[in-house]
Amino acid sequence: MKMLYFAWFRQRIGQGEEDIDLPADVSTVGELITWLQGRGPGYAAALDDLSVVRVAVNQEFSSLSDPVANSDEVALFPPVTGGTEPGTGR
Amino acid sequence: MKMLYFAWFRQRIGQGEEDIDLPADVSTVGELITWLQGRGPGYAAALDDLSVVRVAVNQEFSSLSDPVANSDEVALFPPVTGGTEPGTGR
Amino acid sequence: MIKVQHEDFDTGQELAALTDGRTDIGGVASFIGLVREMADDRQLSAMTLEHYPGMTEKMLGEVEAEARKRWPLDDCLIIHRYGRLEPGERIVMVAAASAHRKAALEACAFLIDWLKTKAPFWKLEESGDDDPEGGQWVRSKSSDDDAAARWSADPDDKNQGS
Amino acid sequence: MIKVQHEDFDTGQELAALTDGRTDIGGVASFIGLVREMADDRQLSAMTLEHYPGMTEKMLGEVEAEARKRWPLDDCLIIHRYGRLEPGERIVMVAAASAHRKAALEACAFLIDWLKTKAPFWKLEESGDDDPEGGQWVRSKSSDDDAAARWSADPDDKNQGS
Repeated sequence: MKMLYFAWFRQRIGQGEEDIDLPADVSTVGELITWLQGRGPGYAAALDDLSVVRVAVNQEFSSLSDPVANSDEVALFPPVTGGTEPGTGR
Repeated sequence: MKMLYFAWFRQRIGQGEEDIDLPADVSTVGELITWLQGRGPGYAAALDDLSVVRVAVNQEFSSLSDPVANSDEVALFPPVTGGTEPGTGR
Repeated sequence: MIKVQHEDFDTGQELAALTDGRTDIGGVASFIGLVREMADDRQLSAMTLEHYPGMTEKMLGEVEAEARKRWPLDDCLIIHRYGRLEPGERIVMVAAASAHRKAALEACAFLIDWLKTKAPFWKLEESGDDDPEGGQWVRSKSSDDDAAARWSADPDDKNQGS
Repeated sequence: MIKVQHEDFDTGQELAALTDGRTDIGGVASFIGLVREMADDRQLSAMTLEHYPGMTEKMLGEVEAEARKRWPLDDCLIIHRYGRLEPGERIVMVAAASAHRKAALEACAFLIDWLKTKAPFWKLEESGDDDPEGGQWVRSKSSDDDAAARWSADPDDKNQGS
Protein backbone atom coordinates (compact mmCIF):
# COMPACT_ATOMS: atom_id res chain seq x y z
CA MET A 1 0.00 0.00 0.00
CA LYS A 2 1.28 3.45 -0.88
CA MET A 3 1.23 5.72 2.19
CA LEU A 4 1.57 9.52 2.02
CA TYR A 5 2.12 11.87 4.98
CA PHE A 6 1.78 15.67 4.82
CA ALA A 7 2.66 18.74 6.90
CA TRP A 8 3.68 17.95 10.50
CA PHE A 9 2.66 14.28 10.09
CA ARG A 10 5.42 14.05 7.49
CA GLN A 11 7.90 15.75 9.83
CA ARG A 12 7.10 13.56 12.84
CA ILE A 13 7.06 10.32 10.87
CA GLY A 14 10.29 11.37 9.18
CA GLN A 15 9.25 10.68 5.59
CA GLY A 16 6.56 11.83 3.17
CA GLU A 17 5.94 8.56 1.43
CA GLU A 18 6.45 4.85 1.96
CA ASP A 19 5.23 1.49 0.67
CA ILE A 20 3.88 -0.85 3.30
CA ASP A 21 2.60 -4.43 3.26
CA LEU A 22 -0.77 -4.42 4.91
CA PRO A 23 -1.14 -7.11 7.64
CA ALA A 24 -3.98 -9.54 6.98
CA ASP A 25 -6.00 -8.30 9.99
CA VAL A 26 -6.02 -4.65 8.83
CA SER A 27 -9.00 -3.92 6.60
CA THR A 28 -10.26 -0.45 7.63
CA VAL A 29 -8.80 3.06 7.94
CA GLY A 30 -9.18 2.86 11.72
CA GLU A 31 -7.29 -0.45 11.93
CA LEU A 32 -4.58 0.97 9.66
CA ILE A 33 -4.04 3.96 11.94
CA THR A 34 -3.88 1.77 15.07
CA TRP A 35 -1.33 -0.47 13.35
CA LEU A 36 0.75 2.54 12.24
CA GLN A 37 0.76 3.96 15.81
CA GLY A 38 2.67 0.82 16.87
CA ARG A 39 5.40 1.25 14.27
CA GLY A 40 7.48 3.73 16.29
CA PRO A 41 7.47 6.92 18.37
CA GLY A 42 7.25 9.22 15.30
CA TYR A 43 4.07 7.48 14.12
CA ALA A 44 2.64 7.49 17.64
CA ALA A 45 3.35 11.22 18.00
CA ALA A 46 1.86 12.10 14.60
CA LEU A 47 -1.29 10.01 15.04
CA ASP A 48 -1.81 10.55 18.76
CA ASP A 49 -4.88 12.85 18.52
CA LEU A 50 -7.42 11.35 16.13
CA SER A 51 -9.45 14.58 16.14
CA VAL A 52 -6.78 16.17 13.94
CA VAL A 53 -6.14 13.15 11.70
CA ARG A 54 -7.64 13.39 8.21
CA VAL A 55 -7.53 10.47 5.79
CA ALA A 56 -7.79 10.26 2.02
CA VAL A 57 -8.11 6.86 0.35
CA ASN A 58 -7.31 7.12 -3.33
CA GLN A 59 -7.56 10.92 -3.02
CA GLU A 60 -11.07 10.88 -1.51
CA PHE A 61 -11.69 12.04 2.06
CA SER A 62 -12.52 8.91 4.07
CA SER A 63 -13.59 7.96 7.58
CA LEU A 64 -12.28 5.45 10.12
CA SER A 65 -14.73 2.73 9.09
CA ASP A 66 -13.94 2.89 5.37
CA PRO A 67 -12.18 -0.17 3.91
CA VAL A 68 -8.54 -0.18 2.75
CA ALA A 69 -6.69 -2.67 0.54
CA ASN A 70 -3.06 -3.19 -0.47
CA SER A 71 -3.68 -1.58 -3.87
CA ASP A 72 -4.91 1.72 -2.35
CA GLU A 73 -3.10 5.04 -2.03
CA VAL A 74 -3.73 6.25 1.53
CA ALA A 75 -2.77 9.72 2.74
CA LEU A 76 -2.74 10.92 6.35
CA PHE A 77 -2.61 14.61 7.17
CA PRO A 78 -3.81 17.27 9.61
CA PRO A 79 -6.85 19.49 8.80
CA VAL A 80 -6.22 21.60 5.72
CA THR A 81 -5.22 25.27 6.02
CA GLY A 82 -5.13 26.55 2.45
CA GLY A 83 -6.58 29.68 0.93
CA THR A 84 -5.74 32.97 2.53
CA GLU A 85 -5.43 34.77 5.86
CA PRO A 86 -2.38 32.90 7.12
CA GLY A 87 -2.02 32.64 10.83
CA THR A 88 -5.15 34.46 11.93
CA GLY A 89 -7.53 32.98 14.43
CA ARG A 90 -5.38 30.23 15.83
CA MET B 1 -32.25 78.64 -10.86
CA LYS B 2 -30.17 76.16 -12.84
CA MET B 3 -32.33 73.24 -14.03
CA LEU B 4 -30.90 69.96 -15.35
CA TYR B 5 -32.84 67.19 -17.11
CA PHE B 6 -31.51 63.70 -17.80
CA ALA B 7 -32.38 60.62 -19.89
CA TRP B 8 -35.90 60.68 -21.34
CA PHE B 9 -36.83 63.78 -19.32
CA ARG B 10 -34.14 65.60 -21.32
CA GLN B 11 -35.51 64.21 -24.58
CA ARG B 12 -39.15 65.11 -23.85
CA ILE B 13 -38.37 68.57 -22.51
CA GLY B 14 -36.07 69.12 -25.48
CA GLN B 15 -33.05 70.38 -23.60
CA GLY B 16 -30.70 69.15 -20.90
CA GLU B 17 -30.17 72.42 -19.10
CA GLU B 18 -31.84 75.80 -18.65
CA ASP B 19 -31.83 78.78 -16.34
CA ILE B 20 -35.22 79.75 -14.95
CA ASP B 21 -36.47 82.55 -12.75
CA LEU B 22 -38.39 81.00 -9.91
CA PRO B 23 -41.85 82.59 -9.38
CA ALA B 24 -42.32 84.04 -5.91
CA ASP B 25 -44.95 81.47 -4.96
CA VAL B 26 -42.69 78.47 -5.71
CA SER B 27 -40.67 77.44 -2.66
CA THR B 28 -40.65 73.62 -2.62
CA VAL B 29 -39.66 70.85 -5.02
CA GLY B 30 -43.32 69.85 -5.37
CA GLU B 31 -44.38 73.39 -6.29
CA LEU B 32 -41.50 73.62 -8.75
CA ILE B 33 -42.62 70.43 -10.55
CA THR B 34 -46.24 71.62 -10.71
CA TRP B 35 -45.09 74.95 -12.16
CA LEU B 36 -42.84 73.19 -14.72
CA GLN B 37 -45.73 70.94 -15.83
CA GLY B 38 -47.53 74.09 -16.99
CA ARG B 39 -44.65 75.31 -19.13
CA GLY B 40 -45.53 73.17 -22.17
CA PRO B 41 -46.47 69.72 -23.47
CA GLY B 42 -42.86 68.41 -23.27
CA TYR B 43 -42.63 69.27 -19.58
CA ALA B 44 -46.10 67.83 -18.93
CA ALA B 45 -45.17 64.58 -20.69
CA ALA B 46 -41.85 64.24 -18.84
CA LEU B 47 -43.26 64.99 -15.40
CA ASP B 48 -46.65 63.31 -15.81
CA ASP B 49 -46.02 60.32 -13.53
CA LEU B 50 -44.52 61.50 -10.24
CA SER B 51 -43.70 57.93 -9.23
CA VAL B 52 -40.83 57.97 -11.74
CA VAL B 53 -39.63 61.50 -11.05
CA ARG B 54 -36.44 61.78 -9.00
CA VAL B 55 -35.10 65.12 -7.83
CA ALA B 56 -31.66 66.27 -6.76
CA VAL B 57 -31.22 69.70 -5.19
CA ASN B 58 -27.56 70.74 -5.27
CA GLN B 59 -26.69 67.14 -6.15
CA GLU B 60 -28.48 65.62 -3.15
CA PHE B 61 -31.52 63.39 -3.61
CA SER B 62 -34.50 65.38 -2.37
CA SER B 63 -38.23 64.93 -1.80
CA LEU B 64 -41.29 66.94 -2.84
CA SER B 65 -41.48 68.88 0.41
CA ASP B 66 -37.84 70.03 0.37
CA PRO B 67 -37.28 73.77 -0.16
CA VAL B 68 -35.82 75.28 -3.33
CA ALA B 69 -34.35 78.73 -3.95
CA ASN B 70 -33.17 80.67 -7.02
CA SER B 71 -29.51 79.94 -6.20
CA ASP B 72 -30.01 76.15 -6.25
CA GLU B 73 -29.05 73.63 -8.93
CA VAL B 74 -32.06 71.35 -9.38
CA ALA B 75 -31.97 68.19 -11.48
CA LEU B 76 -34.98 66.11 -12.55
CA PHE B 77 -34.52 62.58 -13.85
CA PRO B 78 -36.09 59.12 -13.94
CA PRO B 79 -34.92 56.36 -11.55
CA VAL B 80 -31.28 55.50 -12.11
CA THR B 81 -30.26 52.43 -14.12
CA GLY B 82 -26.47 52.30 -13.83
CA GLY B 83 -24.20 49.42 -13.02
CA THR B 84 -24.54 46.29 -15.04
CA GLU B 85 -27.05 43.84 -16.49
CA PRO B 86 -28.51 46.15 -19.12
CA GLY B 87 -32.04 45.44 -20.11
CA THR B 88 -32.85 42.52 -17.86
CA GLY B 89 -35.93 42.43 -15.72
CA ARG B 90 -37.82 45.30 -17.25
CA MET C 1 -10.80 55.80 -5.09
CA ILE C 2 -13.54 56.92 -7.48
CA LYS C 3 -13.10 57.13 -11.25
CA VAL C 4 -15.80 58.23 -13.69
CA GLN C 5 -14.57 58.04 -17.26
CA HIS C 6 -15.45 57.11 -20.81
CA GLU C 7 -12.20 55.18 -21.36
CA ASP C 8 -11.81 51.51 -20.63
CA PHE C 9 -9.58 50.46 -17.71
CA ASP C 10 -6.95 47.79 -17.06
CA THR C 11 -8.38 45.43 -14.44
CA GLY C 12 -5.03 43.87 -13.52
CA GLN C 13 -3.43 47.27 -13.06
CA GLU C 14 -6.35 48.52 -10.97
CA LEU C 15 -6.26 45.44 -8.72
CA ALA C 16 -2.48 45.66 -8.33
CA ALA C 17 -2.73 49.34 -7.38
CA LEU C 18 -4.87 48.37 -4.37
CA THR C 19 -2.20 46.09 -2.91
CA ASP C 20 1.18 47.06 -4.36
CA GLY C 21 3.84 47.44 -1.69
CA ARG C 22 1.45 46.42 1.10
CA THR C 23 1.74 43.36 3.30
CA ASP C 24 -1.30 43.88 5.53
CA ILE C 25 -4.02 42.98 3.01
CA GLY C 26 -5.38 39.43 3.18
CA GLY C 27 -7.81 39.64 0.29
CA VAL C 28 -9.23 41.72 -2.54
CA ALA C 29 -12.76 41.06 -3.78
CA SER C 30 -13.87 42.64 -7.03
CA PHE C 31 -16.79 42.74 -9.42
CA ILE C 32 -16.70 43.75 -13.08
CA GLY C 33 -19.92 44.51 -14.95
CA LEU C 34 -20.07 44.02 -18.71
CA VAL C 35 -22.48 44.96 -21.51
CA ARG C 36 -24.62 41.96 -22.45
CA GLU C 37 -25.79 41.50 -26.00
CA MET C 38 -29.19 40.10 -25.08
CA ALA C 39 -31.52 42.40 -23.18
CA ASP C 40 -34.60 40.33 -22.44
CA ASP C 41 -35.74 39.29 -25.90
CA ARG C 42 -33.97 42.08 -27.78
CA GLN C 43 -30.51 42.00 -29.28
CA LEU C 44 -28.45 45.07 -28.41
CA SER C 45 -26.04 46.64 -30.83
CA ALA C 46 -24.85 49.11 -28.18
CA MET C 47 -25.88 51.10 -25.14
CA THR C 48 -25.18 54.64 -24.05
CA LEU C 49 -24.75 55.57 -20.41
CA GLU C 50 -25.79 59.12 -19.60
CA HIS C 51 -24.81 60.50 -16.21
CA TYR C 52 -24.92 63.62 -14.06
CA PRO C 53 -21.33 64.89 -13.91
CA GLY C 54 -20.44 66.07 -10.46
CA MET C 55 -23.28 64.32 -8.70
CA THR C 56 -22.01 60.96 -9.97
CA GLU C 57 -18.62 61.41 -8.33
CA LYS C 58 -20.31 62.70 -5.17
CA MET C 59 -22.70 59.74 -4.88
CA LEU C 60 -20.02 57.15 -5.65
CA GLY C 61 -17.89 58.81 -2.98
CA GLU C 62 -20.76 58.43 -0.52
CA VAL C 63 -21.14 54.74 -1.42
CA GLU C 64 -17.40 54.23 -0.84
CA ALA C 65 -17.55 56.11 2.47
CA GLU C 66 -20.47 53.97 3.62
CA ALA C 67 -18.58 50.76 2.75
CA ARG C 68 -15.51 51.97 4.67
CA LYS C 69 -17.74 52.75 7.64
CA ARG C 70 -19.32 49.29 7.64
CA TRP C 71 -16.23 47.13 7.02
CA PRO C 72 -12.55 47.45 7.98
CA LEU C 73 -11.24 48.13 4.48
CA ASP C 74 -7.65 48.87 3.57
CA ASP C 75 -8.68 50.22 0.19
CA CYS C 76 -11.70 50.57 -2.02
CA LEU C 77 -12.24 51.26 -5.73
CA ILE C 78 -15.18 52.22 -7.92
CA ILE C 79 -14.69 52.83 -11.65
CA HIS C 80 -17.77 53.62 -13.74
CA ARG C 81 -17.72 54.34 -17.46
CA TYR C 82 -20.17 56.53 -19.35
CA GLY C 83 -20.93 57.09 -23.03
CA ARG C 84 -21.52 54.57 -25.81
CA LEU C 85 -20.46 50.98 -25.04
CA GLU C 86 -20.80 47.84 -27.13
CA PRO C 87 -21.61 44.28 -26.02
CA GLY C 88 -18.69 42.65 -24.20
CA GLU C 89 -17.25 45.98 -23.02
CA ARG C 90 -16.61 46.67 -19.33
CA ILE C 91 -19.07 49.11 -17.70
CA VAL C 92 -18.10 49.17 -14.07
CA MET C 93 -15.60 47.74 -11.63
CA VAL C 94 -15.73 47.76 -7.84
CA ALA C 95 -13.12 46.31 -5.50
CA ALA C 96 -12.57 46.11 -1.75
CA ALA C 97 -9.32 45.19 0.00
CA SER C 98 -9.23 44.06 3.60
CA ALA C 99 -7.18 42.03 6.05
CA HIS C 100 -10.10 39.59 6.12
CA ARG C 101 -11.80 37.89 3.20
CA LYS C 102 -15.32 38.12 4.63
CA ALA C 103 -15.09 41.92 4.88
CA ALA C 104 -13.71 42.16 1.34
CA LEU C 105 -16.42 39.91 -0.13
CA GLU C 106 -19.29 41.60 1.68
CA ALA C 107 -18.07 45.12 0.93
CA CYS C 108 -17.69 44.25 -2.77
CA ALA C 109 -21.29 43.03 -3.01
CA PHE C 110 -22.45 46.11 -1.10
CA LEU C 111 -20.59 48.50 -3.43
CA ILE C 112 -22.16 47.13 -6.62
CA ASP C 113 -25.66 46.80 -5.11
CA TRP C 114 -25.65 50.33 -3.74
CA LEU C 115 -24.12 52.11 -6.69
CA LYS C 116 -26.79 50.64 -8.94
CA THR C 117 -29.52 52.50 -7.05
CA LYS C 118 -27.60 55.60 -5.96
CA ALA C 119 -25.35 56.65 -8.82
CA PRO C 120 -27.07 58.92 -11.38
CA PHE C 121 -26.61 56.83 -14.53
CA TRP C 122 -29.24 56.08 -17.19
CA LYS C 123 -28.97 53.49 -19.91
CA LEU C 124 -30.14 54.00 -23.48
CA GLU C 125 -30.14 50.72 -25.39
CA GLU C 126 -29.76 50.50 -29.16
CA SER C 127 -31.14 47.43 -30.88
CA GLY C 128 -31.43 46.44 -34.50
CA ASP C 129 -35.06 47.63 -34.32
CA ASP C 130 -36.24 51.02 -35.46
CA ASP C 131 -35.83 53.01 -32.25
CA PRO C 132 -37.89 56.22 -32.25
CA GLU C 133 -35.53 58.14 -29.96
CA GLY C 134 -32.25 56.58 -31.09
CA GLY C 135 -32.70 53.85 -28.53
CA GLN C 136 -34.79 52.71 -25.63
CA TRP C 137 -34.31 53.90 -22.06
CA VAL C 138 -33.95 51.13 -19.51
CA ARG C 139 -36.51 51.23 -16.70
CA SER C 140 -35.30 50.67 -13.15
CA LYS C 141 -35.66 47.20 -11.71
CA SER C 142 -37.31 46.46 -8.42
CA SER C 143 -34.74 43.67 -7.98
CA ASP C 144 -32.02 46.33 -7.80
CA ASP C 145 -33.88 48.07 -5.01
CA ASP C 146 -34.29 44.72 -3.27
CA ALA C 147 -30.57 44.01 -3.57
CA ALA C 148 -29.72 47.42 -2.14
CA ALA C 149 -32.38 47.13 0.56
CA ARG C 150 -30.86 43.99 2.05
CA TRP C 151 -28.02 46.23 3.25
CA SER C 152 -30.73 48.08 5.20
CA ALA C 153 -30.35 51.49 3.64
CA ASP C 154 -31.01 54.44 5.87
CA PRO C 155 -34.70 55.43 6.01
CA ASP C 156 -33.94 58.87 4.58
CA ASP C 157 -32.91 57.35 1.27
CA LYS C 158 -34.81 59.35 -1.33
CA ASN C 159 -34.02 57.29 -4.39
CA GLN C 160 -36.16 54.29 -3.49
CA GLY C 161 -39.81 54.52 -4.47
CA SER C 162 -41.47 57.92 -4.73
CA MET D 1 -10.59 26.08 -15.05
CA ILE D 2 -8.25 24.84 -12.31
CA LYS D 3 -4.58 25.83 -12.02
CA VAL D 4 -2.22 24.64 -9.28
CA GLN D 5 1.20 26.18 -9.67
CA HIS D 6 4.15 27.72 -7.88
CA GLU D 7 4.41 30.66 -10.28
CA ASP D 8 2.55 33.92 -9.79
CA PHE D 9 -0.28 34.79 -12.18
CA ASP D 10 -1.47 37.89 -14.04
CA THR D 11 -4.85 38.84 -12.58
CA GLY D 12 -5.88 41.09 -15.48
CA GLN D 13 -5.04 38.40 -18.01
CA GLU D 14 -6.92 35.74 -16.03
CA LEU D 15 -10.01 37.94 -15.72
CA ALA D 16 -9.90 38.86 -19.40
CA ALA D 17 -9.62 35.19 -20.39
CA LEU D 18 -13.00 34.54 -18.73
CA THR D 19 -14.82 37.06 -20.89
CA ASP D 20 -12.78 37.70 -24.05
CA GLY D 21 -14.88 37.48 -27.19
CA ARG D 22 -18.08 36.84 -25.21
CA THR D 23 -21.12 39.09 -25.09
CA ASP D 24 -23.38 37.02 -22.82
CA ILE D 25 -21.59 37.65 -19.52
CA GLY D 26 -23.05 40.37 -17.29
CA GLY D 27 -20.52 40.19 -14.49
CA VAL D 28 -17.34 38.64 -13.16
CA ALA D 29 -16.77 38.43 -9.42
CA SER D 30 -13.33 37.53 -8.15
CA PHE D 31 -11.36 37.14 -4.96
CA ILE D 32 -7.58 37.27 -4.57
CA GLY D 33 -5.93 36.06 -1.37
CA LEU D 34 -2.56 37.48 -0.33
CA VAL D 35 0.12 36.63 2.24
CA ARG D 36 -0.18 38.91 5.27
CA GLU D 37 2.90 39.91 7.19
CA MET D 38 1.22 39.85 10.61
CA ALA D 39 -0.10 36.50 11.81
CA ASP D 40 -1.79 37.19 15.11
CA ASP D 41 1.02 38.69 17.15
CA ARG D 42 3.87 37.24 15.10
CA GLN D 43 5.61 38.83 12.16
CA LEU D 44 6.02 36.47 9.21
CA SER D 45 9.06 36.49 7.00
CA ALA D 46 7.50 33.92 4.64
CA MET D 47 5.17 30.95 4.46
CA THR D 48 5.37 27.67 2.60
CA LEU D 49 2.28 25.95 1.21
CA GLU D 50 2.58 22.19 1.06
CA HIS D 51 -0.07 20.33 -0.93
CA TYR D 52 -1.09 16.87 -2.12
CA PRO D 53 -0.44 16.85 -5.87
CA GLY D 54 -3.20 15.11 -7.75
CA MET D 55 -5.75 15.30 -4.93
CA THR D 56 -5.48 19.10 -4.95
CA GLU D 57 -6.53 19.35 -8.59
CA LYS D 58 -9.26 16.78 -8.00
CA MET D 59 -10.74 18.59 -4.98
CA LEU D 60 -10.58 22.01 -6.64
CA GLY D 61 -12.33 20.46 -9.64
CA GLU D 62 -15.07 19.21 -7.33
CA VAL D 63 -15.45 22.68 -5.78
CA GLU D 64 -15.76 24.20 -9.27
CA ALA D 65 -18.29 21.53 -10.31
CA GLU D 66 -20.37 22.20 -7.20
CA ALA D 67 -20.39 25.96 -7.93
CA ARG D 68 -21.47 25.34 -11.53
CA LYS D 69 -24.26 23.08 -10.25
CA ARG D 70 -25.54 25.70 -7.81
CA TRP D 71 -25.34 28.83 -9.99
CA PRO D 72 -25.74 29.47 -13.73
CA LEU D 73 -22.09 30.25 -14.45
CA ASP D 74 -20.61 31.01 -17.85
CA ASP D 75 -17.12 30.38 -16.57
CA CYS D 76 -15.25 29.68 -13.38
CA LEU D 77 -11.59 29.91 -12.33
CA ILE D 78 -9.53 28.67 -9.38
CA ILE D 79 -5.77 29.31 -9.25
CA HIS D 80 -3.88 28.18 -6.16
CA ARG D 81 -0.14 28.55 -5.66
CA TYR D 82 2.10 26.29 -3.56
CA GLY D 83 5.65 26.55 -2.26
CA ARG D 84 7.36 29.40 -0.46
CA LEU D 85 5.61 32.79 -0.60
CA GLU D 86 6.52 36.09 1.00
CA PRO D 87 4.25 38.76 2.52
CA GLY D 88 2.32 40.67 -0.14
CA GLU D 89 2.43 37.80 -2.66
CA ARG D 90 -0.74 36.37 -4.17
CA ILE D 91 -1.74 32.92 -2.87
CA VAL D 92 -5.03 32.19 -4.54
CA MET D 93 -7.54 33.63 -7.01
CA VAL D 94 -11.10 32.52 -7.65
CA ALA D 95 -13.50 34.02 -10.17
CA ALA D 96 -17.03 33.36 -11.38
CA ALA D 97 -18.62 34.76 -14.55
CA SER D 98 -22.37 34.82 -15.05
CA ALA D 99 -25.11 36.65 -16.90
CA HIS D 100 -26.27 37.89 -13.49
CA ARG D 101 -24.25 39.68 -10.82
CA LYS D 102 -25.91 37.93 -7.89
CA ALA D 103 -24.88 34.50 -9.20
CA ALA D 104 -21.33 35.70 -9.85
CA LEU D 105 -20.96 37.27 -6.38
CA GLU D 106 -22.42 34.31 -4.52
CA ALA D 107 -20.45 31.73 -6.49
CA CYS D 108 -17.22 33.66 -5.87
CA ALA D 109 -17.77 33.66 -2.08
CA PHE D 110 -18.68 29.97 -2.23
CA LEU D 111 -15.52 29.06 -4.16
CA ILE D 112 -13.14 30.67 -1.66
CA ASP D 113 -15.04 29.41 1.41
CA TRP D 114 -15.18 25.84 0.16
CA LEU D 115 -11.66 25.54 -1.17
CA LYS D 116 -10.30 26.61 2.20
CA THR D 117 -11.77 23.54 3.88
CA LYS D 118 -11.59 21.04 0.98
CA ALA D 119 -8.32 21.61 -0.86
CA PRO D 120 -5.37 19.70 0.67
CA PHE D 121 -3.01 22.59 1.44
CA TRP D 122 -1.05 23.14 4.63
CA LYS D 123 0.71 26.32 5.66
CA LEU D 124 4.10 26.48 7.34
CA GLU D 125 4.84 29.96 8.63
CA GLU D 126 8.34 31.33 9.10
CA SER D 127 8.81 34.13 11.58
CA GLY D 128 11.87 35.92 12.88
CA ASP D 129 11.67 33.62 15.92
CA ASP D 130 13.71 30.49 16.33
CA ASP D 131 11.39 27.92 14.76
CA PRO D 132 12.26 24.37 15.78
CA GLU D 133 10.98 22.74 12.58
CA GLY D 134 11.88 25.52 10.16
CA GLY D 135 8.55 27.16 10.80
CA GLN D 136 5.22 26.72 12.52
CA TRP D 137 2.30 24.80 11.01
CA VAL D 138 -0.96 26.72 10.92
CA ARG D 139 -3.83 25.03 12.76
CA SER D 140 -7.21 24.95 11.06
CA LYS D 141 -9.72 27.59 12.05
CA SER D 142 -13.24 26.82 13.15
CA SER D 143 -14.28 30.07 11.42
CA ASP D 144 -13.29 28.50 8.08
CA ASP D 145 -15.56 25.55 8.79
CA ASP D 146 -18.33 27.97 9.74
CA ALA D 147 -17.87 29.91 6.49
CA ALA D 148 -18.03 26.71 4.46
CA ALA D 149 -20.93 25.34 6.51
CA ARG D 150 -23.20 28.27 5.65
CA TRP D 151 -23.30 26.84 2.12
CA SER D 152 -24.82 23.74 3.80
CA ALA D 153 -22.20 21.19 2.82
CA ASP D 154 -23.43 17.69 2.18
CA PRO D 155 -23.65 15.58 5.37
CA ASP D 156 -21.10 13.08 4.00
CA ASP D 157 -18.36 15.68 4.09
CA LYS D 158 -15.45 13.96 5.82
CA ASN D 159 -13.17 16.93 6.26
CA GLN D 160 -15.22 18.71 8.92
CA GLY D 161 -14.72 17.57 12.52
CA SER D 162 -13.41 14.10 13.25
